Amino acid sequence: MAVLTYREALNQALREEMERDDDVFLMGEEVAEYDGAYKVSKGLLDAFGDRRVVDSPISELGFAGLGVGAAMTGLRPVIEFMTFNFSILALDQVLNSAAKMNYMTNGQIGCPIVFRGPTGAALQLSAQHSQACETYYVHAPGIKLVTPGTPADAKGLLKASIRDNDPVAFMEGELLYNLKGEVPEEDDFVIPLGVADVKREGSDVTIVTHGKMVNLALQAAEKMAKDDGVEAEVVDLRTLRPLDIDTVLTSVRKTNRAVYLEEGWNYLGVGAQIVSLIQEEAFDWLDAPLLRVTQADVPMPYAKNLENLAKPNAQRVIEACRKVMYR
Amino acid sequence: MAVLTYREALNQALREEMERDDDVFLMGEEVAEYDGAYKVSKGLLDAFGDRRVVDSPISELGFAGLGVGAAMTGLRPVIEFMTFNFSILALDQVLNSAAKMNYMTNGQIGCPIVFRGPTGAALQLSAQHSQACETYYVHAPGIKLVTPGTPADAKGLLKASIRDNDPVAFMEGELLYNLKGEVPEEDDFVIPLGVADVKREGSDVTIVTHGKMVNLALQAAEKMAKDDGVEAEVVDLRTLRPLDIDTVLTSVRKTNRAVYLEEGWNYLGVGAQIVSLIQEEAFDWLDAPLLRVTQADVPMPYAKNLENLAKPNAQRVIEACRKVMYR
Amino acid sequence: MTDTLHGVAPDTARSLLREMLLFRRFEEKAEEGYAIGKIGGFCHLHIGQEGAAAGCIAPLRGSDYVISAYREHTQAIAKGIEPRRVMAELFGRAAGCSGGKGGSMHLFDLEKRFMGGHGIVGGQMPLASGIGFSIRYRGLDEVVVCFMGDAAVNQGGFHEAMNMSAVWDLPAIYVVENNAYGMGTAFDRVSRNGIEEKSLSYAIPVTVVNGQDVLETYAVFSELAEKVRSGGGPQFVDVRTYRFKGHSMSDPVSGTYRSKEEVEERVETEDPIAILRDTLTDADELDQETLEEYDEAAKSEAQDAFDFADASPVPDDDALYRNVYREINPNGRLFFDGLDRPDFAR
Amino acid sequence: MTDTLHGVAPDTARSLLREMLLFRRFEEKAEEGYAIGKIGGFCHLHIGQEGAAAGCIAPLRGSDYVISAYREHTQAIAKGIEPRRVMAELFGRAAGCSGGKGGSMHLFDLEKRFMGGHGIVGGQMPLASGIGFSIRYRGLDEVVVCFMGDAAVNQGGFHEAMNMSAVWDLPAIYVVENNAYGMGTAFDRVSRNGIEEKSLSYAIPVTVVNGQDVLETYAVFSELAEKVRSGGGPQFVDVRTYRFKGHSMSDPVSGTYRSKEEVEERVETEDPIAILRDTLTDADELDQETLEEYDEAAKSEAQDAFDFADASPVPDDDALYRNVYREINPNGRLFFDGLDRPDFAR
Ligand SMILES: Cc1ncc(C[n+]2csc(CCOP(=O)(O)OP(=O)(O)O)c2C)c(N)n1
Ligand SMILES: Cc1ncc(C[n+]2csc(CCOP(=O)(O)OP(=O)(O)O)c2C)c(N)n1
Ligand SMILES: [Mg+2]
Ligand SMILES: [Mg+2]
Repeated sequence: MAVLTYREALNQALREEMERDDDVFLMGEEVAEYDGAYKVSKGLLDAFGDRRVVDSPISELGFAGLGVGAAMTGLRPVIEFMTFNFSILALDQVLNSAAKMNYMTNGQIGCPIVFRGPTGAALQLSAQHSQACETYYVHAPGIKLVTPGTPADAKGLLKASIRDNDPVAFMEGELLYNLKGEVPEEDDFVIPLGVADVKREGSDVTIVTHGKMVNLALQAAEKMAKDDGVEAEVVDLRTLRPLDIDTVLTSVRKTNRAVYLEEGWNYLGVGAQIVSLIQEEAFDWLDAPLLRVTQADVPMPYAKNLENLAKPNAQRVIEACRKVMYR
Repeated sequence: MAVLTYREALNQALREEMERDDDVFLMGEEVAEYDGAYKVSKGLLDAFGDRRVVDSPISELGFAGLGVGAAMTGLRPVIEFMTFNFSILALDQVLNSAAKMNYMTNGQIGCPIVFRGPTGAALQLSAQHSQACETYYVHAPGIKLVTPGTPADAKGLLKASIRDNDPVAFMEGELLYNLKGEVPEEDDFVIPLGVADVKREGSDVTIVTHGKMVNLALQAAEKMAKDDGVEAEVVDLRTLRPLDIDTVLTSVRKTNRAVYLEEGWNYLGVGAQIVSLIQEEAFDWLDAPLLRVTQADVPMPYAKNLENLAKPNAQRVIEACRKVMYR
Repeated sequence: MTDTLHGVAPDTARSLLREMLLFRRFEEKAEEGYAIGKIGGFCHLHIGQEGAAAGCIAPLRGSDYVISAYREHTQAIAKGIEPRRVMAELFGRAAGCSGGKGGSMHLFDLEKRFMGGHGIVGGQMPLASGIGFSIRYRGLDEVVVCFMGDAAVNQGGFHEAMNMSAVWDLPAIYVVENNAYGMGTAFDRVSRNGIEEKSLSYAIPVTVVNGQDVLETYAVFSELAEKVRSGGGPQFVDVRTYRFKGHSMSDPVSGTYRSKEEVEERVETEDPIAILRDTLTDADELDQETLEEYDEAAKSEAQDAFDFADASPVPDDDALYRNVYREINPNGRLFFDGLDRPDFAR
Repeated sequence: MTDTLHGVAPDTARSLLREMLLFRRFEEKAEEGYAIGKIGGFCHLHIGQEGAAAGCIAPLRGSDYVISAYREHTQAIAKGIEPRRVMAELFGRAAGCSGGKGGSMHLFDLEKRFMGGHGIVGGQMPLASGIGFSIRYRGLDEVVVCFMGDAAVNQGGFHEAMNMSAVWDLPAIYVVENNAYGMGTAFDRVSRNGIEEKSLSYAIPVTVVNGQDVLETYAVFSELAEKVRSGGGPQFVDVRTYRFKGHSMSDPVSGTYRSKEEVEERVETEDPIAILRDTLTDADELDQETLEEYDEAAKSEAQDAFDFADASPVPDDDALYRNVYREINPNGRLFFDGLDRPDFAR
């Protein structure tokens, strides 16, 4: 095992897939000469040249659609959104072209494309730069959604996403890029889509989460173990579509209670679907209502004190867990 | 009471609000000279002239944003999307400008704008013209979402939406425009946002729904009454934000079971949030898992036989109700 | 002689005439199919604009790509899709070129390199640039031709796609079928200047063509295609044409936005088929008998397409869930709707 | 004399100098505040581009509107927002012009008609057209000035907004602060032609201005503002300028995308403050003493703003839920997060 940052893990995945397959290219704002706004593509221009690492104009709708067109002819574009906040401008091409192409063409024309970049809030970037975008990418069928929370998952899942034959939205996080973690060194480390990961075992309560929040869930769980002797099980969905609901159900059937933690808004946040599935498929196992910990239902404010109030934190996770445990 | 079509009811609401307030104007594709693609704005150009009824270029992002800019200076634009399918192109201006403006400006600059048009499927319009867009408009705070299912609600709620001081998405339906219904003739008929309507009383099971599906829910309820002697209560949310969850909870506490019916996709369809709220706030009253009836999880196909298979129908609603009643 | 034929060989000219006759008869059959409820949804006819379909596409190679909007029936046929498979698609039948799933607005045939059939105005523009990017990426000598309507140039996607094509010198020809109206909106009400100026901001060369003169159109596109093929970079073309029918089958032919007289006058004087017929006749390259022969052939091919479509089966129920994904991952759940689904749709 | 001053009165010229000095010192203080962690998030400085802020905005009336992107600190001050309230906003304090909720990228003051402060590149363009639409709708003699960066012209929103402004003859001036780079991307890598050609597709007149010469900029904008005010329709301006610092406080000043030498040379020769200083000195309209006086005043005003911001309180907790909506409807639930909220946030 090598210890890598999340950023390095993504960089390795891109490198390896581009070496493996000449049809893979990277396009986005600042990805080439600038090494990426967050340096995820560091060194790729030198390694692969400007044919395969392409700086784009600030034209999200255009270059997302260009990627789809390239994918229609069999290339495997990796389109970087500097952040998914800006991808709302491109959503029409994602939903109406990428996600529907294989269906409208009756399977003649696929769209093997990856849209990647950070989602959600970083630090004090204010309302227009702090939005968690999962909901906009998971509602419609035809596209898959991947949200790794650790360096190892970032590498293994990005490689799988690039090889997947369907459009994949791959959501990272500014606050994850410097996160260090062990990454297997085997020379083709791939994690299949659709497999959740129990990041911590426990029998008292289940915390289900994805992406950046995995690390917050683990903090909360450790604190509960120390302070209250409560053992929380932390289930990291890792991919939201395909969704490994079975692992969630197995855990809930063991703990009989669950909390969904996510960084975004509550109204049709990802947790709403997970709650709806759990109560439908494990109704008789539930000893308490399923609760959700989310961002405050406001656009993200700039002021640090307000931003801290708006974001989920370990204390809120712990309180929700206590509540479903009737403590 | 006068019997009007849903289209006529909307037309009356626009007319009355434009007569009442010179700051209200209507802009969109074909709204003026063509009387609207679906004739909702019939006669308004003649009545108010091209200063206030404005044909736009096919520039959804542009004219949605133009509306927001006009609203920032105190006008009250009504922006018509020929259908909400096309509004995905405009979503950045809706979410990042309209919904966040009042907050980012600390309440200095509001955005009293209405985005309206049909959502969801009509008949054989295929994948790109048949998408239910509620999820994209309700996830983010700062904007309200209204989904009338009858002519009376269409009129009363459009007037309220135009007078509301926040951005409002107002979703209609091609298949609703010819629907006839009684509309109160009182000269200023307004229905406040945030009040659900029990469209049918019943004590055996609650069907919660919104928009176009209200009528399907009523059909299913009548059929159940006739065939199985089951009395279903049909709760029409009417507005999804603000959300009258209390009326839903009251009904569920009476029937102890509920089914959510909507025309769109299941994964983070509106029903997911309602289910999550009901199980959280009425857990102990539930005798069965909450079920959801939605569109098949596929892009809408063109072929009539496939489209019929994809759309929700009365039979599916009835089966879901039977299931939660363990029959 | 060759002057009035714009240097187009008489045989080629006659085959263009046969094509346009087929397009016309095909669309008339589609009109009939819609009228009797065998075709549903939106149905946008190309009648009056056949010159653009024939003249722009005939000069292309089989390996070249064509992508378009929703008024694309005849373009699909021009690029080589059998009329039977196009009509079957309009009927929503399994034998349709999109398996009955796409319909009138979403005709596709990867083998013929007809890349749709797109319903979001301007949506095909970035896709076309992507196809061009892919051709360049692979170093091939192919070309992509992207059709759009005049109203589509006001879409942001047009702007972004044109700019990227210019920056990367993509082998793409962007063709505006300029019929002067977007639904009920005359172009001069939504733009201060003409289509021919819409590529100035990108320094992409523009050519204005009379699309009702199929020979002129053919000549110009033969030249442009080779220019682009040989690395000349993107081209923009303003093809002047006119829509003889309503915007779609559910819209009126004339009304407040254009007068009955205007339509009658244009149909009278600017029918691309009549124009070519006269040109060839004047050039002694066509006689009445041959013309009738051609038209009979066109009619029967259109009728054959209609009969084939009418007789062919609708998609089987399982088709509902087929092709949503190309890859059903072995792990996890991909479909969410609580319905009974075929086994392949987990 | 007046020649080198571009016909600008010496008093006006001197006040422009004082403004630019204030902008420079203010941004230096912001830089300091960011360095010591009192300012967070993204912070984009205007150093080197002060000529554009002063020259474009000074000719406007209080009733005219200005809207911009995220590099707008000095423009906000130029339009009349007190430096204290701008700095307090950067510090995220309640006394900030956006109550601490907007931050560096979202400065607003309705009274001063400074309409933001927008973070989505190009996002302000359609908003500006809307403000122009509203002015025309109400028949007022106001003008809206919309600032954007060079890279923003490649956004679809630019295209759509420009076209609508042309079609409806809106009283808007679209100003590109052309500093030749969008972050690390030289403009000529993302466009085949120059900014000055980007309004050709809309037939909107363009003017190219040397933004480092504030007097030229002032003169041109005085003329353009009156043209637009008197119903002349929209204008497009290519203001040539240069960014002396990194894209944002977290980006390097130079690097692969532009050399240290390039930056040094431009700073050396194209500092708008130095240029005006020399012009006035040569014209015997400025002596060293006065200059130092001005600079001292600028420094102390910037310091005052810094101290004020530093001393002022952060927003109270309830501010979190305030202003999400203007109208809390009496019925139904508007907020969904399961948290304890103040009573007003149901
Ligand atoms: C983004 C979007 N907005 C609106 C529509 C509805 N619509 C379909 S066709 C059309 C007019 C297009 O006119 P034009 O581009 O000139 O093509 P033509 O129909 O004349 O061939 C409109 C407004 C759409 N399909 N997509
Ligand atoms: C839609 C969108 N895409 C990307 C970004 C990230 N971004 C912020 S500023 C910027 C560069 C803009 O350059 P320019 O328009 O020239 O303005 P300048 O910074 O030079 O003043 C980019 C890519 C963004 N904020 N919005
Ligand atoms: Mg047209
Ligand atoms: Mg710039």
